[in-house]
Amino acid sequence: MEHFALWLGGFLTLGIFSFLYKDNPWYKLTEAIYVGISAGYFVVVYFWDNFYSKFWVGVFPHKRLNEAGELIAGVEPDYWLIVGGVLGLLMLMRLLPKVGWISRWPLAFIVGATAGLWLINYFASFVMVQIQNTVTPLFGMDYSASLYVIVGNIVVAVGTFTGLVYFFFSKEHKGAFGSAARVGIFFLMITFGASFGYTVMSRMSLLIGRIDFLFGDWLGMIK
Amino acid sequence: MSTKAKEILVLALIFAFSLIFYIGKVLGWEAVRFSTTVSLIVILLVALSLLWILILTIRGRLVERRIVFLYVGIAVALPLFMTLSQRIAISPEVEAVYNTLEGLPEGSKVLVSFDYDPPSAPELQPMAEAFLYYCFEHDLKVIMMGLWPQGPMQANLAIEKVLSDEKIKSKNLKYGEDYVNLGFQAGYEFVIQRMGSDFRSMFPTDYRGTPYEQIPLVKNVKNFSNIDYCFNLSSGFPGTREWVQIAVDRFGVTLGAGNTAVQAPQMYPFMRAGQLVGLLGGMVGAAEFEFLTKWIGKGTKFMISQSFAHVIVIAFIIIGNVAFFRSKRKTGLKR
Amino acid sequence: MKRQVPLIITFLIGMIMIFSFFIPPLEGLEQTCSLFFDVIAVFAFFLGGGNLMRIHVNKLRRRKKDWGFSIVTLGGFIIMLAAGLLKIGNPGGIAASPTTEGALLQEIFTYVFLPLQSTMYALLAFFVASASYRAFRAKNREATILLIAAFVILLGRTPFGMMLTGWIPESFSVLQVPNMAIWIMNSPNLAGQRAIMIGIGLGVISMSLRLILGIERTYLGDDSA
Amino acid sequence: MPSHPTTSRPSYLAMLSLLFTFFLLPSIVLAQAEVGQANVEGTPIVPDSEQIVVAPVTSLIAADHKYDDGEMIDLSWVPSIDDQLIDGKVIGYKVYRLEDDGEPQMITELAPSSNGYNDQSVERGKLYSYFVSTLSSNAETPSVRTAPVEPQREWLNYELLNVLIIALVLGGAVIYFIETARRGKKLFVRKIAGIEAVDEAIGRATEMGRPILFIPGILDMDDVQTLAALTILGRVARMIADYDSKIFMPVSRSLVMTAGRETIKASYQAAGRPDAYNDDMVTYITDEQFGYVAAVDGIMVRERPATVFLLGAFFAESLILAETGNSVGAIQIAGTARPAQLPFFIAACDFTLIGEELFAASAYLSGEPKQMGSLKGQDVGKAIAMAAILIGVLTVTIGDAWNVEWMQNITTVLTEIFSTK
Repeated sequence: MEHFALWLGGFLTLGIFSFLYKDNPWYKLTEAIYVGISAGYFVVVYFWDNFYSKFWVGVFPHKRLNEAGELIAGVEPDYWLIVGGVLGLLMLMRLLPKVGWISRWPLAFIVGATAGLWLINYFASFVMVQIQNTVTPLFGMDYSASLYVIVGNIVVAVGTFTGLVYFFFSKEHKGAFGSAARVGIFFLMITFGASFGYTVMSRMSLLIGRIDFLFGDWLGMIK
Repeated sequence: MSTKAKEILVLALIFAFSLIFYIGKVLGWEAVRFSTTVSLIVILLVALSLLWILILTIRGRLVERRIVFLYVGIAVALPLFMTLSQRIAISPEVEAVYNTLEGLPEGSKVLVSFDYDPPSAPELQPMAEAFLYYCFEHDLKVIMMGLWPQGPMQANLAIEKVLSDEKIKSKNLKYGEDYVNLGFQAGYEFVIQRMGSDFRSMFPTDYRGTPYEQIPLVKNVKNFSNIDYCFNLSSGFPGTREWVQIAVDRFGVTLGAGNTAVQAPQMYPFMRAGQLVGLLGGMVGAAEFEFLTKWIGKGTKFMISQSFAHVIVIAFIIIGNVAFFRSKRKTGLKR
Repeated sequence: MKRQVPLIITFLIGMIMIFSFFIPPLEGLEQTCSLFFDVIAVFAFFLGGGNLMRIHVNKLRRRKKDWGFSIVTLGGFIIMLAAGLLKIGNPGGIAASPTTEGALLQEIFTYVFLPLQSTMYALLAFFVASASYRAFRAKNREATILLIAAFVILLGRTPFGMMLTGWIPESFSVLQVPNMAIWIMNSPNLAGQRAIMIGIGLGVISMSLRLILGIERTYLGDDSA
Repeated sequence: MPSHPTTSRPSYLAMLSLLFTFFLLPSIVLAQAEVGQANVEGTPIVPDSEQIVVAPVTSLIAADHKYDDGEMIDLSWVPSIDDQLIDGKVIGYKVYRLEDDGEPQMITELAPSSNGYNDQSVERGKLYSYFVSTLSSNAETPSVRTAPVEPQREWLNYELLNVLIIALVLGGAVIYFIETARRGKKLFVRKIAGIEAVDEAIGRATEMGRPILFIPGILDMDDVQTLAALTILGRVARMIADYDSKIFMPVSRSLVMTAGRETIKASYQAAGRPDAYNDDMVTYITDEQFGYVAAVDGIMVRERPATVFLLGAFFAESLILAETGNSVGAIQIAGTARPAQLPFFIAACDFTLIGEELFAASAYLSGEPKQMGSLKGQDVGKAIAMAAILIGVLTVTIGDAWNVEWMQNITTVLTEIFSTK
């Protein structure tokens, strides 16, 4: 069994890597396995976690029996969940062409809930908090900051401001406004360059792990 | 020979290669190692071929992506076979982790939290092994746990590896007395908070199902005040940040940490503030720590691989720019 | 009826969600909604899973190109379903968690799924290199800035950075590459991130309002647009 | 076996002494303690001199938690003066609660140096009073009891009033400009490169006779970025129907599949070509991140799309998808609101919608005045943010440096307006 597992792991790993050369039957096979298995796995996990544990058990709580076999008060059923169940059933109405339009109701519910929820969450944590964090004394509290920190503070304030100028929709990027927008783009480019450079290096360790599996665990060439 | 025939030949070669070495592994062959001379020659060859690519580029022939892929693969794979003596400069944050460990008397209790999963293992597993090796060698008692579901599994792998070492084997360490794995507990940072008052409430049993109070090593461990040193291996949330904010700030624990390279820079403020005694950052941190603990595991080897990969990426960025400037000169500066 | 009801539902639910943030007795609503969402998503799975099966069965029946691989996909899907729903080989029986160690589902997860997942993830190492090769070119002023920032961070995170600029005396240590990398991460990078985040927040507000007010209605199959 | 009485004698002695130290001595000590207890009635088991008595906590206050649904009571106190970091005698605190003047019940045990607790297990309509005991290693000192409190329900969270007001201002601005535009006033909106390119990208696919691939991210319908992707899909599908190109949309969530079909179908109907629509344009693949990527990569190299849209929420897979799309020579238009993935799109795609532009794209593509109006509303938000940053930074810097009071006051007001607690 252990031999089989190792060879299977080697076969699948090389199959995915073969895609780097070009699309080929080996990759197609591993891809087919991957898609089938992962889709099945998630159906199963969602079924037990969401449908069974959250919905079914929520509506029909487990009966708790004491040692004598009598029913003791347990968790109250949560009948609210049935609304969710009904919405889910409405979704399935798509399968019947005549009443298929009714599946838009649960969809409308989801869109409304998502839009409403995120509107306020993004507003609070993306707009309010970021503005508040930017408002800091440039020279530090009581002039305590070093030149290094002061330059940093000024850069943060100017960068945030000009970055916003860049995103402005109602004005053409011309004149002084255009120059400010161009400074904004520079800051955005530094941001993207920095994040990229930062991640390039850390991605290598993922590959090292796989190569180590191939030559170490599987073929035993590295100890 | 047609492309198809070539491809089939390569496939057959790969299969034969795998089969031979697999059989070799079963028969107990030695690991493949390049001697220092061979290693240097290989490096030289790779460097020369890169130079050749640069010349080709200057002449106007662009390399395609697959060549880049090939070089990345080579850069990562070859160093794993090489014997390269390298000077490892020990950074102060790694030395701090080691010094704190060194200051612990025999029999001290060390808590290690494994807060990562297999994808981060290349960076963090070597740290875990070196850490456990040091603890076992110096008779420190180790209590392991995990805030990530797959953490305790990684702990078991590390223990297995370290226990197979001759020196440690001869110590005849016993599970439950010298080390214990309390397993995973869901609840993110709240687990740490509850542990502040009572370990047992969070870990009623260890991962094998033995009740907490029946484990000799921990039955007298009530909370953090009975722990001499805490070490956290982390690749995200929950991780070092949460350990600092709760275990250190609220319960006064002495904490060291090992982090992935992505996360490590965010931890420096904690170290400057003294909330974290030391930090092993990424593959380099692992290699330095291995050097100090004299457990030469994979961190050192992996670090060479990583450095090689970095050189390759930088080399190709340079080649790419050479190609660009060359084409610009040819076509003039029309935009 | 067909068109108006969904718009009304979106409007009402959206408004309730917004104001629940400010009304303490409604603060549990967020959880309830996400619970509803989970339940709806499971029902939708019948559609998604059914669609997957239908497509591959069709490929098989019509002997379309590569139909052989459809057998594999279907087989994997059905095996996982059977293993997980009937909890085949689960040491804890039908009442145990489907992902108990030793169960067929979990065995396949460990020996087939995990290697595939980590290898697919590891492809990133190759693509990161090829993208750097192609994209980090000093094409114009913006690209040059991107390149410089990326290069400084790249060098700063490897031992080379120290090797190149380690000679710079302590009093000018700001100019050492690793320190420059930290400065870039903490100052200009932070500024850019903030501008992007504030923009995103405002964009979400505007788009959500368009959805809630029914101005944006393509998703509802509105054919008057 | 012969016995060795001479050698065994010392070991008897050793055993005896062991027995004495480990068994007899403690029992003697214990017996004496019991005598002590018998002599003086009411004293604890441990003699007085050994009991570590610690000072109680002071200033214990129990108060209803402000602005909640009446489900929490806040406790605060000043820790015992014996609660010191070094040589502290206090090992913790126990919180006791009396419900409607009933029996005290211990509700939690806290670590040393704690000075407060939020009791979340209370119900409306009941009265609660509390006391806190300070624990030493062998004694417990209770504090005085608090006055009874009843948890209250509040209907509006006044702490967040500023958030509500600014949200209303911004929302009002968006609605105002929508209305203005609806009444026919022309509003200027500048060109956005990535969005301008959409038309050309679709046209190119038509010319080449190759399909257009639309990837709506990997998150479900409960993420705004997916919603943004679907709103853009509506516009894009309409153009595709007009051009008579082919669209293919593999998705990783069943709900997105349903919504995607609904959207494309409607667009084809609006274009007057309902017959050209078919359900197979949208396919569910798998919920798993990298399984989905494996399949989409395969689709890209096999179908060779001329145009790829990558719009929505992306994680590590962003670069894998974008690089593969690039390798087959497709024009790629990407957009996401995840700052960490933006650089990869910038590097590997032809056009990238950065954050806010993703949410604005659909309005922009629609070309309808009222939709454009909403973009104007967003700009009001940006203007407020920019003004706040400018004024805030100036006043806080100058106010601090030269101690100008009115400037400090402005700073205080600004911080309060933008605080989220």
